[in-house]
Amino acid sequence: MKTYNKIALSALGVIVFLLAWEAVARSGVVPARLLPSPSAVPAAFLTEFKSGIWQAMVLASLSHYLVGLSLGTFLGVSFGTAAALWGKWDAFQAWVVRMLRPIPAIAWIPFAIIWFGVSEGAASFLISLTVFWINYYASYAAVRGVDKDLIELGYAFGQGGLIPRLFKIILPGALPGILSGVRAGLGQGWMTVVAAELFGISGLGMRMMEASGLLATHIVVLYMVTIALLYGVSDFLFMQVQSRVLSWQR
Amino acid sequence: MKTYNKIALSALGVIVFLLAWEAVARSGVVPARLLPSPSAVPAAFLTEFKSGIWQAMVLASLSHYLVGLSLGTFLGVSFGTAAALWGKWDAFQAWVVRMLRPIPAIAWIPFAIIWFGVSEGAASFLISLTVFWINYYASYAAVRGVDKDLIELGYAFGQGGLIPRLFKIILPGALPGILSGVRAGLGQGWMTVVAAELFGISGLGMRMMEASGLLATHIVVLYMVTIALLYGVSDFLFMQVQSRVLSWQR
Amino acid sequence: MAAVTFPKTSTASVIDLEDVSIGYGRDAPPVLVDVNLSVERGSFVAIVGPSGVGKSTLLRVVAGLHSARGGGVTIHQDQRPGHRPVGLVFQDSRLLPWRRVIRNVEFGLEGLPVSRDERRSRAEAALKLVRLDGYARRWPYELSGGQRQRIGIARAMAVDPDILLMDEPFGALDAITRHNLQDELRRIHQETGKTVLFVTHDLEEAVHLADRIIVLGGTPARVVRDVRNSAGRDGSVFRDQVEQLRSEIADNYSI
Amino acid sequence: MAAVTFPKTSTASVIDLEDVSIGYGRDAPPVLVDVNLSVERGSFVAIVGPSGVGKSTLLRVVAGLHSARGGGVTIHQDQRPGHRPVGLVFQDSRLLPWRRVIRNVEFGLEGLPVSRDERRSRAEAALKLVRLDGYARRWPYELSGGQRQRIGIARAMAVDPDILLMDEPFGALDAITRHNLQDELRRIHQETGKTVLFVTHDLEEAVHLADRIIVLGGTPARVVRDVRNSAGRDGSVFRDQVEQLRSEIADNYSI
Amino acid sequence: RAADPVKLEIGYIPILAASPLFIVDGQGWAKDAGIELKLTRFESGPHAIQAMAAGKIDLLYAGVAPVLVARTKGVDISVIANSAVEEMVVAARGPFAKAMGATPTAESFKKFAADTGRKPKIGTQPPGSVPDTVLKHWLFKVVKVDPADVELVPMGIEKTQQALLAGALDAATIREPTVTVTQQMDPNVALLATGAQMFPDQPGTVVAARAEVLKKNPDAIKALVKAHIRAVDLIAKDPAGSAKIVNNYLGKGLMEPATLEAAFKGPGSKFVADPHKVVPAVEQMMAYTKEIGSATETVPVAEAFDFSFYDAAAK
Ligand SMILES: Nc1ncnc2c1ncn2[C@@H]1O[C@H](COP(=O)(O)OP(=O)(O)OP(=O)(O)O)[C@@H](O)[C@H]1O
Ligand SMILES: Nc1ncnc2c1ncn2[C@@H]1O[C@H](COP(=O)(O)OP(=O)(O)OP(=O)(O)O)[C@@H](O)[C@H]1O
Ligand SMILES: [Mg+2]
Ligand SMILES: [Mg+2]
Repeated sequence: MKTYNKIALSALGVIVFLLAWEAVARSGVVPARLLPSPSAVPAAFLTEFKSGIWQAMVLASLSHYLVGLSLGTFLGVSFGTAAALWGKWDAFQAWVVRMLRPIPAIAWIPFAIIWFGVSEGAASFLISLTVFWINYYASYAAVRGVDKDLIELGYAFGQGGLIPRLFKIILPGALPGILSGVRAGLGQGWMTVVAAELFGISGLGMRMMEASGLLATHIVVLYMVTIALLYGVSDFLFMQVQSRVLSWQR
Repeated sequence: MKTYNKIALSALGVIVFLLAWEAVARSGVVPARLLPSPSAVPAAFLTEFKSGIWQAMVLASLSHYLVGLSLGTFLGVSFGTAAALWGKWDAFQAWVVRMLRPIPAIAWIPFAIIWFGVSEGAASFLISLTVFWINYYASYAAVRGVDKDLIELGYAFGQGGLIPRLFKIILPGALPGILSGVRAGLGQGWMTVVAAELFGISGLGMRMMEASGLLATHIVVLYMVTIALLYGVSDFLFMQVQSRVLSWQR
Repeated sequence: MAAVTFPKTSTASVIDLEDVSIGYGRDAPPVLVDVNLSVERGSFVAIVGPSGVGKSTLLRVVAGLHSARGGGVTIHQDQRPGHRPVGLVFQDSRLLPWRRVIRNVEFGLEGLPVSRDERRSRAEAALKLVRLDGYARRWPYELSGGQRQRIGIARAMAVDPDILLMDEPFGALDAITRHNLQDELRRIHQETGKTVLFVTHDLEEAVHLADRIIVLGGTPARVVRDVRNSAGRDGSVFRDQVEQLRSEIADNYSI
Repeated sequence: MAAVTFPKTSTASVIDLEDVSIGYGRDAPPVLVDVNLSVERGSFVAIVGPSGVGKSTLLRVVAGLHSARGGGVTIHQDQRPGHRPVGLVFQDSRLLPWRRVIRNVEFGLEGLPVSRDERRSRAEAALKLVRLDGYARRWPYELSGGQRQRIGIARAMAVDPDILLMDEPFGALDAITRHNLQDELRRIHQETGKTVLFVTHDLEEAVHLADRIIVLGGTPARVVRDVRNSAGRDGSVFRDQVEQLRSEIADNYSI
Repeated sequence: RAADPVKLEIGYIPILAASPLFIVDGQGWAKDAGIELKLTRFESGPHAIQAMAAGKIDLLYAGVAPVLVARTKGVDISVIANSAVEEMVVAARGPFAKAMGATPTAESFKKFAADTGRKPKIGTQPPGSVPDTVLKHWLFKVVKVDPADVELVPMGIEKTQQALLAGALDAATIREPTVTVTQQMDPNVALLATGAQMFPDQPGTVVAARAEVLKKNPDAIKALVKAHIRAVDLIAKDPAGSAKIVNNYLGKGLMEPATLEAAFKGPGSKFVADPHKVVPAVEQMMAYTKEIGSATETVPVAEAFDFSFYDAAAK
């Protein structure tokens, strides 16, 4: 498909989506006080932007997000790869992981507070947690699925040592799977930003909860759209980079 | 590695973990009132079990979980596969997905309430949402990564039509990636159970919030352990099934 | 994937290529140009030429897996129930890793109006043909290179096609297995009147099996020679034919 | 992956297999038994035998990629800086799909004390050897079957190994390309004194190139014949040798 | 003052009852007293208490119930002043509000259940919290509703009002400023009971401090309590001015100061700084909590209060 066809289709999709939303909001199927129409967003944006709150919140959340995302992604890929590579370590940690995995962000909050205090660090910690798990499982499966023949090839050409095997065979071979995990984590991180700012750390999430508590739904929606745009752009860029990195994939 | 070696290592891992936890809890590094030692769990279990609350909560959450998980997995795999298969549909939905993806469970709660009321359905809806996204991205990447040569093989032998191509080439070829998404969703579902029961739907999550409000941390930990066991068993069984399904993978 | 026409009428020629040119990518130079080729029903045509000249590409176009850049590709072949019009043996064996050997052989039969039992027995017969009847329950990764290639042959044989396209099917086989399978192929060709398009590097094999030999050569490649062949299995006619082909290829050897 | 011993002393025999038996899986019957083989330094040994007999398996054991079930495998070869002791050409070409052709050829040179420039120039030389110098920037999927196989040969040549293990390296090549590469291989063997272990299905090729031919046969397979060969390229000695091998294999043909 | 300012971290829940804190900070009274305040916002009491138990928060504006619970769990904190009482009200909407009329009775509950074929759903916070306790008191002690005729749905604070407005609940316990906001949004929302009707002198938000901090900085705390008393007075004297200050902390850009002013003047807002006055009500509430089984033991209430700072400041 030509690039401009793609862009046109995407634009069409967004327009259809916005129109449907506007229609639902106007029809009254959903009470207007719970779902403002998208046309209310620009005005809300102006107010928040002028008061400087929008910029402050975006910057704050962005910093939690970026720190949490990088940390979670890095550790998730590392631990997932390690578990997939060493049977012994895998067996050792398998059930510990099973015990820690389902603990929700909310239950980690007390620990976040204990370890980091009510600080930016705590928010980043919570974000990194969810991102960690997604990357852990994606990397684990991807590394497990690397073609054994290629690993054998590595041994045949003196690249069987841990470091060359890992960086020349396993990681490139697992890359498509790992990147799919990173991408899923990209969104999961934003989903967690809100939960991570429930306890006194300022940012988009906190502002949204505050607005939601006062039923200022147009502000809530403004920040939802903000998150959507931030995520949308980063996901788009990620996909661009990915398609270059995986250009060998046909 | 022999199976009994694996089991022994896993048991060792769990024991080390529990001992470390007990040590931390006793040492006072973490205030005891925030982190009860694991040895407090059996007593808490007995109380909750005798009063019948434990069983009721487990059953309730299990039903939210199972419904949400199956729905989210099924839809996630379907939509992810569809987007990966049809370029036009992919382009059309790409940005809509980008807008919806980062919306956190908490922000969906009002919609859940509007659409389902304060009901079991609302909880299942929220669970299915997070599960949906993970499966969506995993399936998308997995389907994209299917060996083009095998698809060509399908065309050469009259299996190029949508249905045979999908079921005989694409899905089996993408299966390792899809299953890795399903597995990640398995845990994400439990992580969301708690958030999904924050608004008046009874289950483990609600009981945990109640207990946490009363600082009855031993009860909170009891339910954490309960979730961990429920998840651990289901993940273990899933891995057994997966290793049979993927036995062709070496 | 469907730039190939299948007209209903049945004529003497089964495959008709007219002024076909083929290439990969949008802007890359073409691989094959000016290909005019008309294959008679029931003939056995060998295609030879240097590595990378475009033999596999040509076969893929005939099989409808790749569309030609220009020109017309026509396959005159009706669909008989329970058979596929075209069966293809890939140069790489290309087995589905998630299917056991027997299910790989059954692959092409699925979707045909053939009962489950018949499907199984046809697959077993095909396995027997390639002398791998004991390997039905193996996974593809548990096979040797030559065994994998033979499964690919069995898969194409199982659909009992009217047109058999084979891309170096015996390349990874030892002399004896190869001779056995050559004999089987010749027998099947004579008994059933299948049309066979056969890519090979082994000129002896080409001369031994085919009644027509197409030589590809040049960059971009075209048909540089198209010989009727009736040299027997041995003897001086055979030797001469092989030697002539060898020099023919050498003259047009450019890749 | 390391059941192979590399003693420091340098003796006349480079590869020593003593009573080796080899199998896949724990309980499956062995593929090869009682293999006793000692390969002299600088010799050119061809291994022939029916498809599935265990030729690739034997090569993998010598390369240290698969451990023998029993017996002793010893490789007497010092590590020379800038070279790998062993270079292996796989039966399937086995290229890394995420590396362009040139980087695939460089693969074995990485980690050796060789400068970046030297690595590139050695890889380019190896590419030239297999006549694919114009294909350096291609992805593996953009190659024909024979081209892929030649990249595999170039990769093994680039590390300039003392022991060259080749598993049907010319199987997918046309007669001319094959002859060219056979000549190159012979030249390299004679000039550098490399030890070559060469699996082939082509008996003419074996007789033509090797100074010793090992015939594997039987189930489980063992060495059924071990012939010194000094038949020239043509003539009646050559023919006789080929014919004798052919009957030898036929007598022990069981798979 | 030569010494460095005393640093105090104060946690709060974003409700109207935390207004004195906002005024103290907003007017710069703490700074004047040589105290550097750091305000930290929490979505719910438990998280705030956890932070306090972990020593990350020095003082806290929160409901009295979590503070007392925390004490039973061995967290060494004391109530040093009161902030507001009678905060929770019961708001209803739709057919349920109509059916209840001006004075809800046990009969009207029964009738609603019979007429609609379902029990009215009332949203509140989890058992053991002040809202839950006072709601139950009102239902079962004051109105004497048959427990079989209502369904209590425990949920988070701000979920309650969303669910109410979405029509998923018939009534809910809410507090200012959301009472005013909700009524502005949906005129059909009616108050079924005021805080006083639910539970006389219904205890609400208090100021609690860690014992360690009290010991370390008695003077600063005393000054802070003094400022707190001054703020409570200011709210009573000048609700409009107070609303402007508070708006900077509470709902800035999300609602108008006028809304806050209305909230200050509404029935759900009663600020009382004197901790002595709430002790009896707290004791009664604790007794009732035990009666309905939300708590297993009664907490010695008076011990949880440290009046010395208030007494010194109020002099
Ligand atoms: N991974 C495996 N698991 C089980 N059996 C295997 C495996 N790989 C190979 N085999 C079996 O071992 C035997 C020897 O295989 P090998 O690949 O060495 O044969 P080969 O002599 O190289 O044959 P060819 O000429 O066809 O390549 C074959 O019968 C094959 O089926
Ligand atoms: N996907 C591709 N993209 C670009 N070029 C390709 C692609 N596939 C093949 N080619 C090129 O097209 C030419 C013809 O390839 P083809 O596979 O048809 O050769 P062949 O005659 O079958 O050779 P061989 O005997 O080595 O198998 C080669 O030069 C090859 O490099
Ligand atoms: Mg080819
Ligand atoms: Mg082999």
